[in-house]
Amino acid sequence: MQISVHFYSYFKELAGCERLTVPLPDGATLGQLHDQICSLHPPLAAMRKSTLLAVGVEYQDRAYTLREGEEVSLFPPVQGG
Amino acid sequence: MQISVHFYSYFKELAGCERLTVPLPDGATLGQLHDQICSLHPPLAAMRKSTLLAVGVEYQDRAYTLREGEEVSLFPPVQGG
Amino acid sequence: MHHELTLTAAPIDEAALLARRTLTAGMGAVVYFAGVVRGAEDGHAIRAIEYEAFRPMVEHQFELIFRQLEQRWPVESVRLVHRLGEVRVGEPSLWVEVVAPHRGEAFAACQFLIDEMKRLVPIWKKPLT
Amino acid sequence: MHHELTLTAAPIDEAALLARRTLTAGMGAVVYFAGVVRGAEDGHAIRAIEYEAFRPMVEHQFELIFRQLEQRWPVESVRLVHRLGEVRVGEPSLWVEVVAPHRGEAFAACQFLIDEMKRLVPIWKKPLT
Repeated sequence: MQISVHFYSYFKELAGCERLTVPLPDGATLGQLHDQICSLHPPLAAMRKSTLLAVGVEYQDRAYTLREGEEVSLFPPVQGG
Repeated sequence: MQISVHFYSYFKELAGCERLTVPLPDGATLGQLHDQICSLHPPLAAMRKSTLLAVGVEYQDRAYTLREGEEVSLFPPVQGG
Repeated sequence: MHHELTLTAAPIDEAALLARRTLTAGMGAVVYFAGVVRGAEDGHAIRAIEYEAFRPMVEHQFELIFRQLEQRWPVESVRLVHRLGEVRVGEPSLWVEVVAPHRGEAFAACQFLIDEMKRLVPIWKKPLT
Repeated sequence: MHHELTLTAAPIDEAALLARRTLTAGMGAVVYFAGVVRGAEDGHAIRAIEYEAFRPMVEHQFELIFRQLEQRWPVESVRLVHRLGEVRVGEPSLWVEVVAPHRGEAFAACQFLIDEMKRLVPIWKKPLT
């Protein structure tokens, strides 16, 4: 399946892009996607601990099972206000 | 000595006056004044526990020694806001 | 710390107070509180509240509270307006502004100010039906 | 509970927001918070902050926070405005209004809303020098 991934804030600079599409085996988890992105973009691996993961508009944890067509977002701690 | 006493809020109704002058022996305390006022105005005695006592613009306790010319205020719990 | 206390029989003009706000570049948080007269007191409908004050003592007690506030939090400015006399239902009787570097201290100082006012400042209310 | 969320690139017009305040006769407390851009970030002078948002998620996360707030406190109304894009030093980036019967719940709900926003709502800032 193809999963679309969006980066926000300085994660765009760390990834060197705003958005990318990642091919994954069916049944892959959000954690597996995160690991794959970190190996493609080492600067993001350094931020692994503080990375927030969302699917659509909901936060999800690494055990979440991805489905075809879902949009994933990776971003650093939020700073509104 | 003569001590001038002011009442505020519904203590004016309980005392039946806004202000009165009380003769007291030199060295009398605020507590003695309060007791004397309560015996003159029994409705105030019923409020004894919740009565606030001030000399001038400062709160004082019953042990405070009064001096000629001081102005004492008696009032119920405050309710600003 | 700048502080401003106003006791007034006139309606509180929140827009005018807002327009006079000043803050320096280190200030990141402004907290306001408006206390509004509710339509019922102890379960009975009212049309207004009448506020009575022992004015010189009100001013002195607020001074003491402002001094404590200044010692506890890095607040740049406090403005407080309290109405006296008759205040109709739906109108504010109290307005407070606290300006501080960060929101935690602005909220804490504002609540401290109101709590201490309610404990110490000689103002009383009488519901009018 | 009435709630209103505005994400805007335009300056926050606090006076206009104030003029649109509505409250019913049971409401006695209104708390406002204005978060203002400070002149320094991490000890370095700045001229502005640029706010970026993941908008659909911002809206959804605020909805979730509003729902929790409504379950915890008898708040009648919440209005929140957050600026996006460039906000100059001294200008508010955040404005919040909470209307409730009593001040304790108004203060608690307002602080909860801001704390939860800072934890969950995907908005980020970049200092501009």
